[in-house]
Amino acid sequence: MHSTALSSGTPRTEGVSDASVPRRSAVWGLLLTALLLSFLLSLAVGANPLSVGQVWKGLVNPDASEASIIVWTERMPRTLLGIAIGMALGVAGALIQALTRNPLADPGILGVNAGAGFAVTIGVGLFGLSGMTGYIWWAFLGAAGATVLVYVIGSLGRSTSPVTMVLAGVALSAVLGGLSTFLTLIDETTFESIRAWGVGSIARVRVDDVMTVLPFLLLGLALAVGLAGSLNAVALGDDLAASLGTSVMRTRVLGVLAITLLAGGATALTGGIGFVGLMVPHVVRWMTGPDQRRIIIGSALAAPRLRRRRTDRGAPRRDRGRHRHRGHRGTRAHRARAPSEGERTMTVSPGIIDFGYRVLRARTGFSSSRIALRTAVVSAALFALAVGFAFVALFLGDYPLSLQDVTSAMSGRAEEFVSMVVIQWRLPVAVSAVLFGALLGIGGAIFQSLTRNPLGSPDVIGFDAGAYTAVVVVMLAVGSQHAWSIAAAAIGGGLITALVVYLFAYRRGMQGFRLIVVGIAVSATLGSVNSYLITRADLDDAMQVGFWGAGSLSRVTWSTLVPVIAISLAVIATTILLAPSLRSMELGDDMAVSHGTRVGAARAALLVAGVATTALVTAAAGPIGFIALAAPQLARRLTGSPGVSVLAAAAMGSALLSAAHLLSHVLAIAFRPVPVGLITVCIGGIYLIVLLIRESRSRSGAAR
Amino acid sequence: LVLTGCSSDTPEDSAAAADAAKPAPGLLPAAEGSTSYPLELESPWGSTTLEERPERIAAITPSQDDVEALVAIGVTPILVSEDQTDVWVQRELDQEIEGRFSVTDGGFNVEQIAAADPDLIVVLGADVSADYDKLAAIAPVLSTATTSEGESSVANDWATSITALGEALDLSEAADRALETEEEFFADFRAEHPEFDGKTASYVVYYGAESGLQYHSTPDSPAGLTLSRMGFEPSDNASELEYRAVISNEMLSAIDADVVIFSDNSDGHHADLTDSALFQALSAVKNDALVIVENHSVDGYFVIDGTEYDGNLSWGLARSGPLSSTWAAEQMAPALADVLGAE
Amino acid sequence: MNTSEPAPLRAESVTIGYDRATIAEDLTVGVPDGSFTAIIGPNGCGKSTLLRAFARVLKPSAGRILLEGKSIHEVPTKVLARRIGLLPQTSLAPDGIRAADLVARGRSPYQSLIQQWRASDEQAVHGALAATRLEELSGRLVDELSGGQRQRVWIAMLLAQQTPFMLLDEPTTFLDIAHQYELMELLRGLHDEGKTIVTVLHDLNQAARYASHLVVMKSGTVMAAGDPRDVLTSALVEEVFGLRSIVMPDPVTGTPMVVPMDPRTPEGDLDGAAALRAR
Amino acid sequence: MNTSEPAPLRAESVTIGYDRATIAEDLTVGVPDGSFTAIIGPNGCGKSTLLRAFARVLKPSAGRILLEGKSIHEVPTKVLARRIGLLPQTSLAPDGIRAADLVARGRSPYQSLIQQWRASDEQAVHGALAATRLEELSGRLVDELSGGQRQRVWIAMLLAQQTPFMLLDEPTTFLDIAHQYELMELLRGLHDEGKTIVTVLHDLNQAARYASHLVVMKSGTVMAAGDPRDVLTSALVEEVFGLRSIVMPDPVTGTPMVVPMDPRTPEGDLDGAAALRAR
Ligand SMILES: Nc1ncnc2c1ncn2[C@@H]1O[C@H](COP(=O)(O)OP(=O)(O)OP(=O)(O)O)[C@@H](O)[C@H]1O
Ligand SMILES: Nc1ncnc2c1ncn2[C@@H]1O[C@H](COP(=O)(O)OP(=O)(O)OP(=O)(O)O)[C@@H](O)[C@H]1O
Ligand SMILES: [Fe+3]
Ligand SMILES: [Mg+2]
Ligand SMILES: [Mg+2]
Repeated sequence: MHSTALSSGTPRTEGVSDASVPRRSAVWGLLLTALLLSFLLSLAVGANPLSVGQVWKGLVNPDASEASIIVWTERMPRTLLGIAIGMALGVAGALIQALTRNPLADPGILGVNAGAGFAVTIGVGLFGLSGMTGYIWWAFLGAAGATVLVYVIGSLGRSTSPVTMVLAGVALSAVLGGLSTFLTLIDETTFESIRAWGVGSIARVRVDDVMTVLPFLLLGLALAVGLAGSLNAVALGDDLAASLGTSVMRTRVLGVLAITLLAGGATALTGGIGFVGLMVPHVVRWMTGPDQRRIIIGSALAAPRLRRRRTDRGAPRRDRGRHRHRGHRGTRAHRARAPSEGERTMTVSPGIIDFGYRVLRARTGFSSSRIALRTAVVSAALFALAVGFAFVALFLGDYPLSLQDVTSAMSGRAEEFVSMVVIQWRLPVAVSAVLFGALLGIGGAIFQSLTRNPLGSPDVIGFDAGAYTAVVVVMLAVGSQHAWSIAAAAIGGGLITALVVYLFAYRRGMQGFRLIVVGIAVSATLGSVNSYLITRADLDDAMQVGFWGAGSLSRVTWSTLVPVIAISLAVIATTILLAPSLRSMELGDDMAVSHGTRVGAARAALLVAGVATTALVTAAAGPIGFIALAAPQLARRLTGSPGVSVLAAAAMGSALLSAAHLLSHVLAIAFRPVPVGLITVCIGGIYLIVLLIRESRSRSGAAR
Repeated sequence: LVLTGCSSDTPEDSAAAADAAKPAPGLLPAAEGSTSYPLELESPWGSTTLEERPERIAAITPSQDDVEALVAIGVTPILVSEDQTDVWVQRELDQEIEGRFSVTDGGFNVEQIAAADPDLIVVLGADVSADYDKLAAIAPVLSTATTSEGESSVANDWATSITALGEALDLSEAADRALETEEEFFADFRAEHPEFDGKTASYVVYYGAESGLQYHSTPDSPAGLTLSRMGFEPSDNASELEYRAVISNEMLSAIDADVVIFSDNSDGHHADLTDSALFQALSAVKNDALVIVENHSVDGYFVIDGTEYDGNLSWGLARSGPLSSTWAAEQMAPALADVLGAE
Repeated sequence: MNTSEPAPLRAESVTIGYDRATIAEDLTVGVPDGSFTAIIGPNGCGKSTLLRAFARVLKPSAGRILLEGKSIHEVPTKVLARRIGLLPQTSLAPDGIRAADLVARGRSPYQSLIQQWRASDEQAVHGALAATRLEELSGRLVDELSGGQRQRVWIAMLLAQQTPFMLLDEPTTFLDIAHQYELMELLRGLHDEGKTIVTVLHDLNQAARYASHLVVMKSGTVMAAGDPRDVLTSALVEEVFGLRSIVMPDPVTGTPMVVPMDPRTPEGDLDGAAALRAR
Repeated sequence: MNTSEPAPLRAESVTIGYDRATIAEDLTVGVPDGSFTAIIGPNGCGKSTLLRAFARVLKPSAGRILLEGKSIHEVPTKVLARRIGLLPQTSLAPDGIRAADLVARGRSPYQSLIQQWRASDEQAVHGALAATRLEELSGRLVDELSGGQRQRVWIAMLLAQQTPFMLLDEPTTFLDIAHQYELMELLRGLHDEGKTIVTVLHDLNQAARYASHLVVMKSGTVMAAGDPRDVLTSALVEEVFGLRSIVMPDPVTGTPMVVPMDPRTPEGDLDGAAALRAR
């Protein structure tokens, strides 16, 4: 299939592509050479320091020598397997990005990874499944099941919308991932045997298993190549695609099928290597241009090499009784088709314009404002809810306290220990649930707005990875664990990362797209740095970091909270000041400039504020995933506001996190302790799915 | 649902623990009178004062290392982590442990600890820097962690731990006795098994195709210590390997020794590895000096050569405490003697 | 380029619209054999909607769209894509694509897995680039072209599709006057070669000059249809657009030429019914 | 709306361009006091680039843009935003925004943290909606408007900005003929109130009818500038656009009216130089 694409990709009219032809053939040469090189390198280099001569001898005359056994029974299968899996993931990534027209989409977004993980968890936990071969089938079926579900949710309206599909995938992934973790929490055996499966290493996959999956991978690859032309048409928009003779619907169904086969198969074998699918298509697109035929083949060629850097990341650590959970990311917006009230004109306070929704206009001699009634009411209600939840949570805990104990502690009349439990232990946690939720919501809103991409949340763009790295360095290398130094490290790390991303992404004005791509790359790099640092650190320090890396509110004390409150006041003030600039940048840079926004400065400042929100929370509580992604999108659907609203996102974030906090207490009392992050993911994810389904039902959009 | 050694009991109702707050008789042996209270308890994170001899002791190290130390000197803690309590501890315990607490991602659940109403909190081998202030507000905290050059170390050395416990609980003699008993046990053991003397041994654990084979008997490791007390020498490569290093197939020759103890944690899939050409090339295999321990940790037993034994040998070898190491040595002796004696 | 036999395209009492709103109900309108049809009408009257229905991008909720007597929804899409081509009012260009590559995408109805790029594809693209005078810009990034240059790339893409029926939605948008007339000449040339052209236009004079058949729409209904010379009157312009104007013969071609009245010079009020300027 | 004192805006020997290419070098062009200036020229000649430089979206690499004698890059952006407004050739609307909201965004140069929505803002938006006849569509989602309706929303937004200098890049795009003339009338009205209007147009007749000052550009240089009656000749049109035409007086207003020649009717060849139609 390589030759077809190579000879066909470029229209060779004289004058047509003169500029790009030589460059492209150079790129192909480069990719093929690199593939060959990595093949040879993979044979030559391994755990055993064999010399090139030994390897060569072992390769050409297979005998009973150690070198020969190693080359033929170990390195050869592993190399071929790596190439196959890398190709599968790279191609699946190219497909999903083309189908959804979203550069942030990776195969995992269709629920492939989470579905596979969930099925394996169920299989192991409930059906006593064991061993690789069993995993493969369960993982594969799980991946397929999740994908189908995502597709169904995405097509509930009159036509399939890629945006809804992406959001549904993200939400479903989050929920399934959360449920898997939850199951493994209940039953640690499952966790122990799945953990290794989930780290995404191919070092131990057996040839037999590959043979089981290979047919699926080949089928998926064939489908992908066959679809390339249709994907090119779909990239031009649904109207043109249809008139170019491409059935948009059919392309989507087949595309999703191909992704399931490819990513499902690869995930079943390895337990999910996310980064390849996300990054490879970008690298390849940058080299080959936007033709899907070239991107798909190019991704197949390029992926095996990039993948290798990610293997062997999860050296097992001694962490009995302590488990880290991967943050979940997700969420993607769609034009909110809020019920149109445009026809019924209703104005609450005197005003002459019909904004299509109820508007509150508040004017005093000194100030004036206009806010959509629904946004105001929803935000206020969410904040009230957040505070209410946090308050109720004060009454819950393992230390038995009566209602009266708590109230008298609050009014300062309780006995010393009781008042300490309430004021020193429980109160900072409750306050942090409200505050951190708001900060995460703000950060998410800023980045989604700046990148014009609902998936553009700080955790995707890599700023929390930067914060994490800095904290790890400070903890491990400097040995400091003071709240202020950790907060400072987190913010510093986040900012440096942001600066690096900004510098790389800046080219006469910044585009959301490039910011995202560079961000993903930086994030992936930092991820590797982090795991390297942790594996290199000695056990106790690593355990300490592991604790912190889990993301939990329960360790927040006043001494960690005070610096966060102080800095976050500054951050929130900055955000309020810059919110108008953010809104005007939604109209494009030209318009923003002519509206008096200093685009460069405002963007830099917003970047700093957005990074700071995430970094602060990361510093105080560890990475808490999903809220930054989900809150703005949930808020938008609830308020029907144009774009993402910072205020509503903050309120939504608060409500989500404090609801999760409360629920974790209730669960702990009724059942067993469950980390807050897990609950956030589950309620946020389920809620998002519900909203999406409701939205699809009422959506117009036959055309889109 | 199934459970293994690495897994947990369903947590017992902590409220029940609080109800039973009255001191149960015989939680610890009678005072010896060698310690005078109040006693200052130092730690890298602060210090607390023990006003009088404690009775209700919470042992909060998640891995339960401190439980073994307490039980070794005859003390029954009132609160331990929710992990399953091992056979070698269980068989020395003369009464039930009152309560369990959960360890979550957030760290210790201090409210559960407070609710158990302890009068001493023991934490040996865990870093509680973040929670120390809260713990100290509940009860005095005993830790053996040390500070050097601003870095705190919680490395767990059994003699230190047991001695410290003995002092705090006014049971110094009992502590010395426990350590002596262990010494005597191994002296007897070596005398009984001269065939182990000077032989090299490695201990590896296989976690299945997915996560591979790990080397567990570096000289300072728990298994390494236990093996050397049994009379063995470290294998040739032991000092170059890291504790729990993953041994890739290509490097299998690194585990070779006079005897290889191979613990199978892969649900019976060890043949995937042991049948491979590289594994078969090991001298231990060729010499028939391979001891395969099949872990059935779910049901709490293990199998060597078709014989079932109670307990979890992997965990026993992951400790080098006075109860665990003697127990592990006892369990392995027949099989090892079989292999080495037949030479 | 291949000449096509004459082929009638018509909507038969169709109801078309979007989820929330029906734009046109029971609309019957035909594109005569081998005609150069121009659709004119005020903003929002449903011109694009009708064009999209003809290109089977929108499916009518009632009625049928017939191509040579057969419902277009029964013809395989790829086959139809070689018969009917559409230039939408606005389109998306993939990031980082070059002009020639975008034009080449117009060939996709002719491509299959094995026949990916034939000499005929090459010729079609080359011809389309030449016809739109884009040879020199063919290697440029579409993102970096001026508005008018970009519009010509889209037109070239439609040309490369080589369909006997060409539907164009406001193709002269962003073009300078010379390119506008050049495009109209190009379309006329294609029409002379036997293609059927259907185009939405806002410039009534261009419509009158070039179209052989004029369809005048208002609020989802056809107000008038026929030869522009008969149809385009000052009264009609006033009725449909609410614009007072004089209609005189084009000094060059003799076709009707609409010159809007200037509200400041009431002496120009040649028409009787000086009605309100509605929407 | 407030009348502004006359204020000259001019580019003084500026060099403007993009990373890869310089579009105009050493260009000097002025917008006369209180004029209605129309910029015409072929596609890609640099009209939008010049307009963007005037709106300080692009910074010249050499030379200066002066507003009332002061370099615009020295004026605080927010202050400048109340003086100069821009309607770009293409713009982005946030997902799910409603027409009135989008128009209200034009008020952002007037808003501060405490003064977010004054009665004057409300009136400005209302006035802008009324002037563009959008009152009834004000509550609709922008995504669901027709091309012409959407264009009017953007124009309303610029109106709401109430700047004495208004720069418009092809504002009549997508508009039907009635709305085109209505917009031109609206601009004329604003001009009469004292605003300075600078607009890029492709319709030469509209430019001639409404502009008090015409700037004719070609390949980054100004070919001619002045009163349209003097400037717009058949020879100029041929030179700049490569389009043969006759230029006659507009029967309604008497301004020059360009009627392109029909290449098929060579007897229409009134001009001498029937040169090649270059680009
Ligand atoms: N996606 C959509 N959803 C709902 N209504 C729509 C949608 N697209 C267009 N409309 C409405 O349908 C009507 C007809 O739109 P259409 O685009 O066909 O108009 P048009 O005649 O092409 O106008 P223009 O000349 O402005 O392009 C308009 O009132 C418009 O607001
Ligand atoms: N972002 C960009 N990067 C590089 N070159 C550009 C960019 N935008 C425009 N150009 C080039 O600059 C030149 C002038 O473009 P400009 O948009 O000013 O033309 P214009 O006169 O407005 O044309 P039109 O009437 O087609 O809108 C064109 O050749 C165009 O290709
Ligand atoms: Fe565990
Ligand atoms: Mg239209
Ligand atoms: Mg332009």
